[in-house]
Amino acid sequence: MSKDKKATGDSLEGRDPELLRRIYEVMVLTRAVEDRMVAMYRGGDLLGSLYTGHWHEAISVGAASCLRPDDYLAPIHRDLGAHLWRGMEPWQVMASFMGKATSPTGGRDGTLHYGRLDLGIYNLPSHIPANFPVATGMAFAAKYRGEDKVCLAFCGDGSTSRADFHESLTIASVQKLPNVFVIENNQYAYSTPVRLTSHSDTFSAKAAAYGIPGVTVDGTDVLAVRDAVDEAVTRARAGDGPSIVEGVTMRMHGHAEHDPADYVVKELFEEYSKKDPVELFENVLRKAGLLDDDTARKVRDEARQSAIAARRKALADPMPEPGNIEEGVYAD
Amino acid sequence: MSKDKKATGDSLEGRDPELLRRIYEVMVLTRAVEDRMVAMYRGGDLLGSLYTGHWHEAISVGAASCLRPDDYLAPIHRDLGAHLWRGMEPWQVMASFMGKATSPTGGRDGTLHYGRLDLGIYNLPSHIPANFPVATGMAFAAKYRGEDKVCLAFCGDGSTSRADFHESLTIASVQKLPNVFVIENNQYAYSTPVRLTSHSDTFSAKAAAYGIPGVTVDGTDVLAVRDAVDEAVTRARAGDGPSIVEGVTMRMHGHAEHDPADYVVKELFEEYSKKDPVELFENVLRKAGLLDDDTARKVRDEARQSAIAARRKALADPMPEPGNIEEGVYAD
Amino acid sequence: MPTEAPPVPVLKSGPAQELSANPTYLEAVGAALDHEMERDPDVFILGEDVGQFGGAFKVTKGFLDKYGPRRVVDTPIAETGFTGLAAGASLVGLRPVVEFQFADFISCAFDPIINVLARHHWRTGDPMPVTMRAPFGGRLRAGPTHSQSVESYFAHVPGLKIVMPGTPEDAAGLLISSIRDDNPTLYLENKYLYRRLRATGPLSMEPIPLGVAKVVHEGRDVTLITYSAGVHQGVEIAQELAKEGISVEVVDVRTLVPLDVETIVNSVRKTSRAVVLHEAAKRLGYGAEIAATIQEEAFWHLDHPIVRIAAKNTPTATSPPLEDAIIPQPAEIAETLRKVARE
Amino acid sequence: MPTEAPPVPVLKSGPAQELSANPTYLEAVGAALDHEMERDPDVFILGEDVGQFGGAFKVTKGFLDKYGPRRVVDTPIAETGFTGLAAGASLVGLRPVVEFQFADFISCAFDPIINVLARHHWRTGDPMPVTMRAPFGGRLRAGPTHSQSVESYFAHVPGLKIVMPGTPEDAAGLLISSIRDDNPTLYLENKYLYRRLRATGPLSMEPIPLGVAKVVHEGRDVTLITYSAGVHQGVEIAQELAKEGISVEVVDVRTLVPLDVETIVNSVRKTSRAVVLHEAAKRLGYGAEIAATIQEEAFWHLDHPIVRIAAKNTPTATSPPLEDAIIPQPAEIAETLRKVARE
Ligand SMILES: Cc1ncc(C[n+]2csc(CCOP(=O)(O)OP(=O)(O)O)c2C)c(N)n1
Ligand SMILES: Cc1ncc(C[n+]2csc(CCOP(=O)(O)OP(=O)(O)O)c2C)c(N)n1
Ligand SMILES: [Mg+2]
Ligand SMILES: [Mg+2]
Repeated sequence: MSKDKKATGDSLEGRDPELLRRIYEVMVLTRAVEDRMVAMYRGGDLLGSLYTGHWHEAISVGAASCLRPDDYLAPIHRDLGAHLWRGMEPWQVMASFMGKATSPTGGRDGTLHYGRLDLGIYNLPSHIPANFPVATGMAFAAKYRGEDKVCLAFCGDGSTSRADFHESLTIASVQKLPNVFVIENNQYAYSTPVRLTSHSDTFSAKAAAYGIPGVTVDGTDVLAVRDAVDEAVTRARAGDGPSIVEGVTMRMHGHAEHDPADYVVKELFEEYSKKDPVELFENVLRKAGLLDDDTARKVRDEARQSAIAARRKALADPMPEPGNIEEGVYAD
Repeated sequence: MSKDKKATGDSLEGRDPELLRRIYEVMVLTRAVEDRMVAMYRGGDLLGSLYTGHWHEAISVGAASCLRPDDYLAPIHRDLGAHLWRGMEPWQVMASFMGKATSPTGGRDGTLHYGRLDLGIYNLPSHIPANFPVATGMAFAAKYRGEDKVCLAFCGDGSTSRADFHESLTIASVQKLPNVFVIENNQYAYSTPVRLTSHSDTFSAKAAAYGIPGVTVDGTDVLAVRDAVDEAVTRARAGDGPSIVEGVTMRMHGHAEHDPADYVVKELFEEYSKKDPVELFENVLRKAGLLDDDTARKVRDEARQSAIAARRKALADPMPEPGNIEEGVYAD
Repeated sequence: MPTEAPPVPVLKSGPAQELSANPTYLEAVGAALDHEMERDPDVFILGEDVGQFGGAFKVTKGFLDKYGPRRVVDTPIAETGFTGLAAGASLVGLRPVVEFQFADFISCAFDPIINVLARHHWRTGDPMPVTMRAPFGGRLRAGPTHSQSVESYFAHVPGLKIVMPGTPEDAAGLLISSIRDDNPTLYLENKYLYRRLRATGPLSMEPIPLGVAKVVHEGRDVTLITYSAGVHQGVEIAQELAKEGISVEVVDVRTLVPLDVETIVNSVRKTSRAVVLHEAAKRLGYGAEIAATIQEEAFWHLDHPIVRIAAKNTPTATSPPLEDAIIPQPAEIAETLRKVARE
Repeated sequence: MPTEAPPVPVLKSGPAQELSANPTYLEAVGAALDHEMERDPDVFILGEDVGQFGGAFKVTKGFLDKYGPRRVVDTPIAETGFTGLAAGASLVGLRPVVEFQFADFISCAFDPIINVLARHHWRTGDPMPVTMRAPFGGRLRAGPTHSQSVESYFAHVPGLKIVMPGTPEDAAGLLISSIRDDNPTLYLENKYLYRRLRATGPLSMEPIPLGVAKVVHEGRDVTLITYSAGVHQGVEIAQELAKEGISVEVVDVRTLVPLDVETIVNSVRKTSRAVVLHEAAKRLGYGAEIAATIQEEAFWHLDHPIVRIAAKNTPTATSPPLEDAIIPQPAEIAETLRKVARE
């Protein structure tokens, strides 16, 4: 699958060093929280399975970093980085995978269903990509009210074959809605390789069906993702309608942690093991003199400590009481 | 909307004159039957509304003429011509719109739902384009059995926005199924103009999303349609997978006969009133010396007489008896 | 994160449609929608052909002129997509009204209705005020995929409200309540009644609360529990049977979810006999829920098994003799009531 | 226009999966499917990850090796599309078996199931032999969109058969009948039972007819009508209650459509008391249909109102204390049976 844009990062001129460091920190935190959660899964802390976003950090954080706080976000299951960027607490995420009373849904929903509307994040059901039509609605509301907000939505390569993808893209393009649709092409949909999901040259090539811009970037290169999404966000904010950005990466774990992923072509794992997006970005920052050993160590340590503290809190948090279980089916 | 292929017909060299005349005859018959049915609608012969295919004859007949009798057909609501090509009787069509016992569904279904599997024609429900997934299944079965049959399916411009369109095209392209998908772009979906249905340059441009060939032709030029569909059929039969062919025409009547279509841009009606596909093809045949005044008159007369006779039979046919109404919900 | 909406210009003053003196069921729906759009700038309508065309049945005729394309949105044929769009818009403060061209096509939005709209509030606490309007039902010779009664597809699923008015007066008041309700609401319009049923006078634009049934005809001998087109049918038959000395109480449940069990059970306690009537197929039609509930709540008062009158367990046929044999006819309803009252 | 199929090579002989001596419910489904694919070259399986991965729950493990990618088809995530594909393939002579990864996702195929598959035979006379398999149900802490009981979404719609085995033996025999049936059949696998329930011995591959209920535990005092996971629960509780002197007859309906009303009613005529149990939400759960039918058919034999035990009218929660409060628990079932038997 060709990449329209090459990895950037040779020069960081004109970029805000604060912002770059913040992106780095959230990427590191994302990785630390997920590594911790993998251990928690293995140790039996979690209720069910665990979906992780290893090697998706550049896409989730890079894309989310293009938003204003008042923009809307409609992430999918490998986008912890986007949640953390917006202020989701790691312990809340863990609490969700544990069914704790303190999870954003109070234990009613669980696993990856922890989106918080107070952070402008839609909490999607399991059906993929149900977040896409909802994202068009959030964008529609912004346009309806004359606000210049945008809505950023993510889905996987496998999700592109569904009704929700096509009907949302159709509506968003016809209505020129301020949407940005990011496709996380991680080579597989559960066990299904991309060639059994789609016959188009790239996933961004599907943009032609909607008469909108589509671009494919190296999804392990956070600055490449950021630049492409930034352009799309700017376009959407200006009232010029939606775009597709495809980030190519690899799902380095199983579909979820129960899955050994033994169906994956070995070469892919090997190829991508050299392309850890967190490491890649760390090297870029180092080369540009924006990060030294000490700071890097500090950032990683702090992230690890956050993850440990989050686990401690989530473990200690209570399970919900069933008392009110029939309440809240309807809003009054 | 650009047309990739120009109207052909300047030279008829290398074409089978028999076949050309047969195409002409079925186009004329289609028009005659539908004209008759419009009168029947106005005269109160029919139960409900009437969907017609005026100006779609070149697409429906031209495309159907590319099939072998053992191929499969999955038409939609303006494709009377394709049905007639395969041997559907005009009186059966009328009987369907009248709820007669002699309609292909015995009056259980009605209006345009008269497809006959014994002619290899799928009888679709109202939901558009439900015939598309079914068409992939018929093509799948052919491939499964190692047969070189193809399945030709039609839908309108408006139908392309639906789940069924996208999911079928996705599956057919990935599985390289022997399908041909014809899009009848008649400028409107009910009252909705094409610009509110799709933002792509053409409808055939959507082929890029599926990595398959897509071509747009003048849908009033039966030879242009035939050539494009023929190429697609040949490709499908050879095992090279599906294609999209878009035929551009105009819906010259209302969505159905109850609809005055006063929302249509006047210029479109004017432009297309000069492009009657039946007349255009008649002129081509005359110019090529394949049709003279006498024959043309004879073909039209016979078609009119067929339509009159069909109405007479359909009118005289009995209504169904409800006796067995709960039978046949399940096959034994 | 809803924010304050900017003032929304109304392009044309006065009603979107002129009402007749005794407005039809159809006019009632349109007038109530017009009323709410005028009252609340966050209310908008979307669906296929709702704009210039005014909708397949003309409920929104004149709306485009009055409110403009921003609030009267012609969508592509994409029921999944535009229902999900409505969900998203409602989540950030708008109050979308979705029109399905025929209720039959709501099948194409089943997934978002069940999995996005119905469950969202319970999962998250966020309200999702979407009203879904759909013309349903038979007797128009429209066949198996243009005549469906769809309430059973949805009544099982927690989190939706289901509203099925049987009169123009209720059509107006219940639509207003549906739109103001903070929950996803399925509002089903009986399209056979659209132009056949008229209000007795000018319409009130007072909301009618959801979840309150109405005794529309008082009686002693047997209770007929029904909704939508069953209501006027039931009352007409009750008036006929009164002449034979059979006193039928007709209860219009008006909303299936929430269901006003109290009013139903009170009536059955009084009459000791109950018949349920609807146009949907019998198997797992809503009559099953009503019957099961009545025998749970009033078993010892019952002098007769509860009888369900419903369509046969077949699709709805096109041809008149077939359709009439499938959908309950007045004679069958009257005969059943006679039998249950007297047996 | 079905034509003769060319001979289909089986790539590997022997069973696709080795069975244990007491096969699990999961193994029973796989073995029956294997049996039918071996027997009939027109049978094939399609769905997400059914190939190399062997399906999310491993029902089709080993099938790709045995039958090849022609007959074990990994589809894109396109439930509408592949369900419609199955319909089309069945129309011209194949016998597709569709696997939905979780029953929750069948919502995405609701439209073709309702409007293409269920109605086709009645409309046209053409058979449409599609079997749809879907793992459903709760108790796995999988939350509101991975735990749904979906039978009520479909039971109202004429033209589908609905099969819900409660034992490994029935899982095998009923799947075989579903595949051989000329109608679209929804075959729902209780995923909680997959690895928890074992057959008492080797499995028979004899088809078990659809529409025949089974008295799985005889009793005198009260009839428990149930299906799927309710069956083993019901029998266990019946055995417990026997020690208290309460004699419970447990009827496993096995197929919801067609429903074996006779067996149910005969049992209730004998016991005069009926309780219906299922894991789906109560409102318009299939228990409503069963209860409404029993009181229609056996009203004068009833000594007690029919009681429905079902999940609460909420989505299914993830967190154990919440999920347990929603889905019927053994203690509640036992207590209800005691009450109904003694009152
Ligand atoms: C409608 C629907 N069908 C099936 C599933 C089950 N499922 C969950 S994730 C997944 C694979 C998704 O693949 P992709 O979109 O590529 O995302 P990835 O997991 O690779 O990030 C599947 C099949 C689902 N969630 N929703
Ligand atoms: C799923 C679905 N939604 C809505 C409709 C109602 N409907 C029938 S035909 C039609 C317009 C179709 O437009 P197009 O596909 O362009 O075909 P045309 O009628 O123009 O030939 C609509 C909206 C339908 N049949 N199915
Ligand atoms: Mg993927
Ligand atoms: Mg059109």
